[in-house]
Amino acid sequence: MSGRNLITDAKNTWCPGCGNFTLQFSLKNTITALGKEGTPLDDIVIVTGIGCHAKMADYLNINSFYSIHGRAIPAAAAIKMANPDLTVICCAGDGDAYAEGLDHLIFAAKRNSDITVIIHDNRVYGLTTGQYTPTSPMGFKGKSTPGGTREEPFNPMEIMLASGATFLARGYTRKMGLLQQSILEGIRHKGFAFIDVLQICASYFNRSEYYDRLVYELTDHDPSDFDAACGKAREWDYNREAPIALGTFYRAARDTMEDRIRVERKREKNRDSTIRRILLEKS
Amino acid sequence: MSGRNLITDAKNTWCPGCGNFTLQFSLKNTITALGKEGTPLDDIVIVTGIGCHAKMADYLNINSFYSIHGRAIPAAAAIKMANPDLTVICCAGDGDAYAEGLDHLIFAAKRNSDITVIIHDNRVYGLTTGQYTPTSPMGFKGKSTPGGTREEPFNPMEIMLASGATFLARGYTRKMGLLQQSILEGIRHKGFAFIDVLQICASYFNRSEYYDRLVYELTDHDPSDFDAACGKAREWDYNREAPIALGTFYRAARDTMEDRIRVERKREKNRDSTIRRILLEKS
Amino acid sequence: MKEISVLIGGKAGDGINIAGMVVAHLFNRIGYRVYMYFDYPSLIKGGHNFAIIRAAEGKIGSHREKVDFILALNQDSVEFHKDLAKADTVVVYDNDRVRSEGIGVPIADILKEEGAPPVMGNSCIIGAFARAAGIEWAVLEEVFKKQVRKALEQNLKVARRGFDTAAEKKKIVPLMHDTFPVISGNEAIGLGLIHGGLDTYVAYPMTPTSNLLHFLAAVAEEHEIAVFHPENEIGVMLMALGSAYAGKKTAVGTSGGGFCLMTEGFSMAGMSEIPVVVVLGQRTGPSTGLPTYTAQSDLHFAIHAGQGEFPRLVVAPGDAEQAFSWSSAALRLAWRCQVPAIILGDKTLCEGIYSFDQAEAISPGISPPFEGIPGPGYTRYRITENGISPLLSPPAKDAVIKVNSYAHDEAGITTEKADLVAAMTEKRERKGNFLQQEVNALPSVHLEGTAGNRNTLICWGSTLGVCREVAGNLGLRLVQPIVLEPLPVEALHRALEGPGKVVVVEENVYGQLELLLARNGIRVHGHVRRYDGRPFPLEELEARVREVLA
Amino acid sequence: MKEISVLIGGKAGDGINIAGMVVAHLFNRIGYRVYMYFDYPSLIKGGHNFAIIRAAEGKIGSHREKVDFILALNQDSVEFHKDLAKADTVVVYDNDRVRSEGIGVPIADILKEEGAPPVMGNSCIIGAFARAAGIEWAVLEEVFKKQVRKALEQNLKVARRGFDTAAEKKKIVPLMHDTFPVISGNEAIGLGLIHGGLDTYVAYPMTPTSNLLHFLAAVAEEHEIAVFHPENEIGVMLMALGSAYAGKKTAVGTSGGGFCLMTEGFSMAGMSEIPVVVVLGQRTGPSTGLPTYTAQSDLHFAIHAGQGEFPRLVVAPGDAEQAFSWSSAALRLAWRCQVPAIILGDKTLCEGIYSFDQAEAISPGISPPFEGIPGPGYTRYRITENGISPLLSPPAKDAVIKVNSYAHDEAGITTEKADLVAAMTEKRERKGNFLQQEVNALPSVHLEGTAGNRNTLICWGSTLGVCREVAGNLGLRLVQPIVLEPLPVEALHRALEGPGKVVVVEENVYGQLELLLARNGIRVHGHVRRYDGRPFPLEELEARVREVLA
Ligand SMILES: Cc1ncc(C[n+]2csc(CCOP(=O)(O)OP(=O)(O)O)c2C)c(N)n1
Ligand SMILES: Cc1ncc(C[n+]2csc(CCOP(=O)(O)OP(=O)(O)O)c2C)c(N)n1
Ligand code: SF4
Ligand code: SF4
Ligand SMILES: [Mg+2]
Ligand SMILES: [Mg+2]
Repeated sequence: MSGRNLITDAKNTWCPGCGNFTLQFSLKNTITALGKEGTPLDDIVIVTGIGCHAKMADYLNINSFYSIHGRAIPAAAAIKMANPDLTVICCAGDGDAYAEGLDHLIFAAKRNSDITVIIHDNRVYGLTTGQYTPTSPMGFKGKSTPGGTREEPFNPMEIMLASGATFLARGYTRKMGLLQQSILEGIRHKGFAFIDVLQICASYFNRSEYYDRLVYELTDHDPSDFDAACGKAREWDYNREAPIALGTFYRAARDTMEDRIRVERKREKNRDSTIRRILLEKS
Repeated sequence: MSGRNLITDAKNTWCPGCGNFTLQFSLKNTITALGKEGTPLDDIVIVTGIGCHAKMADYLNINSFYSIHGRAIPAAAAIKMANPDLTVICCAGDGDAYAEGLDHLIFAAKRNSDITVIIHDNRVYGLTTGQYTPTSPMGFKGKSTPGGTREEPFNPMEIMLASGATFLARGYTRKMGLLQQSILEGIRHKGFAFIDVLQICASYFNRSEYYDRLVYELTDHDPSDFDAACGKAREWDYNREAPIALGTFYRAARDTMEDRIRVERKREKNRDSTIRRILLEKS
Repeated sequence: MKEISVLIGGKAGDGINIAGMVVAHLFNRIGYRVYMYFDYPSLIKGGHNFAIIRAAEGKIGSHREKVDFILALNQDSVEFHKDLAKADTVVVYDNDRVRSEGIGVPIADILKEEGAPPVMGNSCIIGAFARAAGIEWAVLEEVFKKQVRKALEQNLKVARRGFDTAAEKKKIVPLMHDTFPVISGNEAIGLGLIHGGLDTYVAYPMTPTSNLLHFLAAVAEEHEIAVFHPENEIGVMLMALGSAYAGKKTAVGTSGGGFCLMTEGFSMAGMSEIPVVVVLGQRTGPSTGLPTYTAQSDLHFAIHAGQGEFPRLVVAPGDAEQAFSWSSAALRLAWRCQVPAIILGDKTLCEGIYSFDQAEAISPGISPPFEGIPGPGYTRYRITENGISPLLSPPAKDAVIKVNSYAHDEAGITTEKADLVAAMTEKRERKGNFLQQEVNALPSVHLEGTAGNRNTLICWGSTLGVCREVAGNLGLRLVQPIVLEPLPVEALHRALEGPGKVVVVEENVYGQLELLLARNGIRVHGHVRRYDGRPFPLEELEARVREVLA
Repeated sequence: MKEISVLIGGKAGDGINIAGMVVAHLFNRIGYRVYMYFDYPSLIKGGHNFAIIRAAEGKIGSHREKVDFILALNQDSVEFHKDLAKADTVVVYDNDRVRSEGIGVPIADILKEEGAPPVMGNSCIIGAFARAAGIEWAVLEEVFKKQVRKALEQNLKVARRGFDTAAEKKKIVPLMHDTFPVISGNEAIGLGLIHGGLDTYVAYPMTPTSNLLHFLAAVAEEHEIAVFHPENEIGVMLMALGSAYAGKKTAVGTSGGGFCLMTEGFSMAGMSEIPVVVVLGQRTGPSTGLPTYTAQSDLHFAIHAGQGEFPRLVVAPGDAEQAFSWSSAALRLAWRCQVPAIILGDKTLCEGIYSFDQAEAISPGISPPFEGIPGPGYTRYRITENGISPLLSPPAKDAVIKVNSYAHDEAGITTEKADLVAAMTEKRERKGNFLQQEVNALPSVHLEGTAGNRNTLICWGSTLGVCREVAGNLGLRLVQPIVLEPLPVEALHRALEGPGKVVVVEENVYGQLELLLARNGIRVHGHVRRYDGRPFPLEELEARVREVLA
């Protein structure tokens, strides 16, 4: 279906000004580009969690697995393991992937699952109307913390580097070109690709002014240099004001989970003979 | 009960040669030392997960919360939040804290919960008879991976540094003096103290020879230097052979969760007046 | 008119919920009892929201099929709700955005002239409505002063402009009754928990109990309780158990998906005998389902969640007063009997708005927890006649307090001995019997109407409001088990004696209460069910019950 | 003797389980059917383990209260099991470690002389036992060759020395029957899954299903299936759903605590209509409980787990043959009806060892899944008459395959529309009815004995073995519902017609099957329950059933 309209008829319900629109355009363009390069659209699967970000599953007219809150990543990793020919893109929220289901994110990185994880990091729970997340700055006044949070955010970039992610980038929804490029690079990367996207939440945490002022594009940065990547990751701690790098922080080659499980062994396919063999052994 | 026998009558069921014995002695000695210094033994609580390590809850004759698999840390953090005067020690397994309940570990570090987490890192699931864990080396032949694992371990030291732990040490059960010292230091540390203990599993993964050969004690290391700590953390990746540092990797001062929630506000204690006030507002 | 229903509708983000609350307060102020149903999809801005506010002289907890007024801030409010309109329904609408008959209010112009932001459109339309319903300006002014916190002056100005635009159409007669607090079911639960002795509340946001977290987080700014929102529901439950172990009366709140994640800790609460209260707000399932719509489809899950067998308490309050009383009772019973407890609500109850009559919200008397005596002889799981082992929290002088998720001996040390395991299981069973007695001693089955040859309506949870009225209208007896586990079986049998027919009303597919009754030997004659996420309107239920009884 | 029971006991780490297996194979080789119960605490070394191996001419699945031989590798094996000994029980024991009457074997000396490691002590005692039981050396040799993989020569030497030490005491007569494979319940489940079409197995270790993971992981080395052990049970369940979505027939395995963590994904399976099979091995609860002991206390949890309402399949096989047949059937039914399924086992079944008669393990015929046709018109949730929407997995030419945990339309796109939500709920309900029909068409209630005026024993799951013998001995009819959800109610009613008394046997406190029967209108006359983690020995159950019937 080459002439497929990549956007479904589902009514779009993001707020005006929401950064998710940029992400949607970027994904649509990226998928179009992949299609032009020869990836059949039927081979692409998008997996999402639950949250505003997750509506992407409804809006993109491709195969989708609209999972439960916090659990996009294990589904995505399993889809890829089940069929390594599929291109698996996973859109998760910061509440989703950093709070509810953080462990899965770390294990996908550890295993170098060949999926692309895009975090719609609006630094707030959007769909549940504005509570703090693990990347909200200290003192954030959300509905569950009316007096301000009393904990510092963690730095997902650092955690991902520590966990073994082989592709690490940061995007910003008000820099669509760069964002799109990062997504395409992430998908093309063989191995676990992680993109933290600073996504504007127009309704609960609009940091446009702050980001516009602080972001810059990584140039003169060697993404194969782990230490340099760590340095760039630490430059901004998601809390105190500092320059915020965008683009590819890190890229490395490492065997993927799928490579490793596709070990070539001659294995029996006939169920009856396997059952017979085993029963004979046990007689 | 100053004359309290710190060991209960429970029958000890660790295997001969198990590193947990060293951990038990170390804890007993540490608790004795704390007692002598004036910490009432009644103020100490030990929290454990489920696994061989967790039997510590049965064996130490102090308050204990024998939790479920993977869930020692949230219970421990909550006990401390509920009563900051208690000393809370948490013994968790590597399956427990690195696989089943990894997210809680990271959040305790992020929040700088003032608890001490000791990981009995035998790099295997002991109690369930020998499966790989997140710190088992690549290729480990456990019962769930008879052909060898196909994933590299992650490095818990790196992950903890990335997560904001303010005290980080490594121990080894065949170096009891140093281990005991690290535990005491960890408990004394105000904030989240993390100690990864290379614990010999005599039955399923006895790496005594390997460790004996490679471990060394950290000297000339400045634990206040984050970068140096990162370097030491990366020196050995839990996979390839390399020198293995023992002792304190990192120590930093940061407000604890308990400090921050103990914000002094004059708050109403009388339930009826609060109810009355609120109902009045809503009338 | 001594009863009135008003629909106010607009886009998400138009502040329909707050506007509805203000309308409710207008009625409250003139002596009416109010109830508000708020219908919204799971999105933040755009989409269509509406609230139906109903006011009547007596206690109410349901909405009608038809409304007297429609306040339309968008065209959908007119188009989508055609079936709610009667011949004489008055539509008050935003002139610029809506085409309709009725009272058009030039909101855009007014806002522009007053230099007010778009969100004040609802103040304007409320002003127009007040005039149309014959509510005096002074009443509106008073309500605004109390309920509208931001930019009061400007809101009042805008409302006045609306007021002045309109003309009286249907007069709602002020009554000489007291005013009541107007609160949500979530707030009633929260206040009940505070009344019952709540020290700590832990929750991860999830509709329909997120607002309970928000409410208690705000309360915690003023009142001595701790409120914490951790990384996920597993963390919530385990933090609650840790907190309860350390001596804090702790509750948590969630909905089905989050409760799934709590079940493992819930089972630990059963084994380790650590009391904890779960506020479980049902919504349309399965899975993510319809997050902002209602259901009564988690009853069996609540009763059976967690591996193994252990006593637990499940209460399902039906209105704000019961929510208050039974939340307080659930917390106190949980601590008295050292069991996990569930307060089973649903979206209708949790987010419904009720006039709250504190005089009716009498929390049943429950004796205090059994407390242990510190000292070296203390054992956490002492085997006692009623199955309850006296409770102590660390630090307790010279006592070693051990809790354990494994089978354990009296001291809390793991055991695998067959006789000890059986003895401890029997201890917990006796504790369950004790809990049953406590429940039997309370008014745990709510009855309305006199017995006799009459037919009976059985309901549970939030359908109480609508069933009460249907029962009243049709001359039926009403039976509502408030405690669903342990089920007050004898009281139910007693209540259902007699030759009349029995009809069960539920908002689920399989008839979960009906199945529960069946397993306790109670067979019913018919049922009415709904499972599209929407609560029954009064007339619909009445017609369907009539049909079943025919 | 044509029936024999042997207890072998020693420390954990002594290899009691393997030794028991070898003894079982000895009996198997001489034409007996065998059953082995293995009792061990949750620890790795030390402590006391024992296995009871029973051999008989007919099919068996239970152990007796008394044994004919005790093979004692430690003193505990003599001390702890005094009550199992009869006047003529022969004790074969390790001379150095055990003081007893009977046949003392100088194991330490023998091992020393043969230069063998301590773990070969059990080969030595088995040798002595074989002689004492009159089993020929050739039989032992044959069994060792097949079952003992490591250091066969040395093991044989050591066994021979034991053999030569002993003298014949009680001869067990060889029978002229075929030998059968001797497998565990877990293995039977695993083989059944393979038979049913398993592609992928995902699990996190947890007793009593860890061995199923180990078994299938070993199978995966030779046979084309994927086996994966991820970070935790939440990951397990979601990986299973992803895998099933991608077209792989996927099963998972766990026990109660792990299942708790899967319930949220289980509910998603219900809503998204992704088939998945959960092998749920019950153990003594609540919570961590007694990890290595048995229970039947998760039935209601299995039937009701997960928020909301959706059809599911729950089967509880009672022996190795049923485990094979119904694991295969469960997988195929799950895919045919697109529902989540639970194979409900327990420690007794999962870790019990059975002679497996493949001729009896006929897997019921089930039609294949409904497959969708690729193309732009494909919709994942097409509303059909039987409620089943044809299935497709990506990639499918020009088809967009959307699965969704939210309420959704036919295309899988989220909806909040009341009528669509109701229609989809009804579609799932019809699917449940279809599943019920499929179940009704299968032999889903197992019956033994003829009907008539006789009394009946009802059981479920692993107590089948012991109940079958009790029923035989007491002349009772036996009724075992294998499918517990959807319950084959009509077949049960038919089976239970007649004037006789009905007694339910369960290994739990509250009588979970009894409650399930009650809610389906089946009242029983009495019950026998046990809840200390130990399965019923034959004589105990027989006596207790007799008492209830008296
Ligand atoms: C187990 C569970 N807990 C809670 C929820 C309620 N919930 C839905 S979305 C959400 C937060 C979403 O935040 P995030 O992942 O950051 O996504 P965003 O809306 O910001 O894109 C929560 C808590 C849920 N659906 N499931
Ligand atoms: C939810 C859950 N899953 C699985 C188990 C089974 N289980 C008990 S202990 C254990 C592994 C223990 O490994 P580790 O934490 O490393 O402790 P160790 O025994 O090595 O000290 C597992 C998987 C459980 N008790 N609960
Ligand atoms: S709440 Fe925030 S993230 Fe959600 S749709 Fe609105 S702007 Fe976007
Ligand atoms: S299995 Fe390993 S960790 Fe467990 S008690 Fe034995 S030696 Fe220790
Ligand atoms: Mg977010
Ligand atoms: Mg371990």
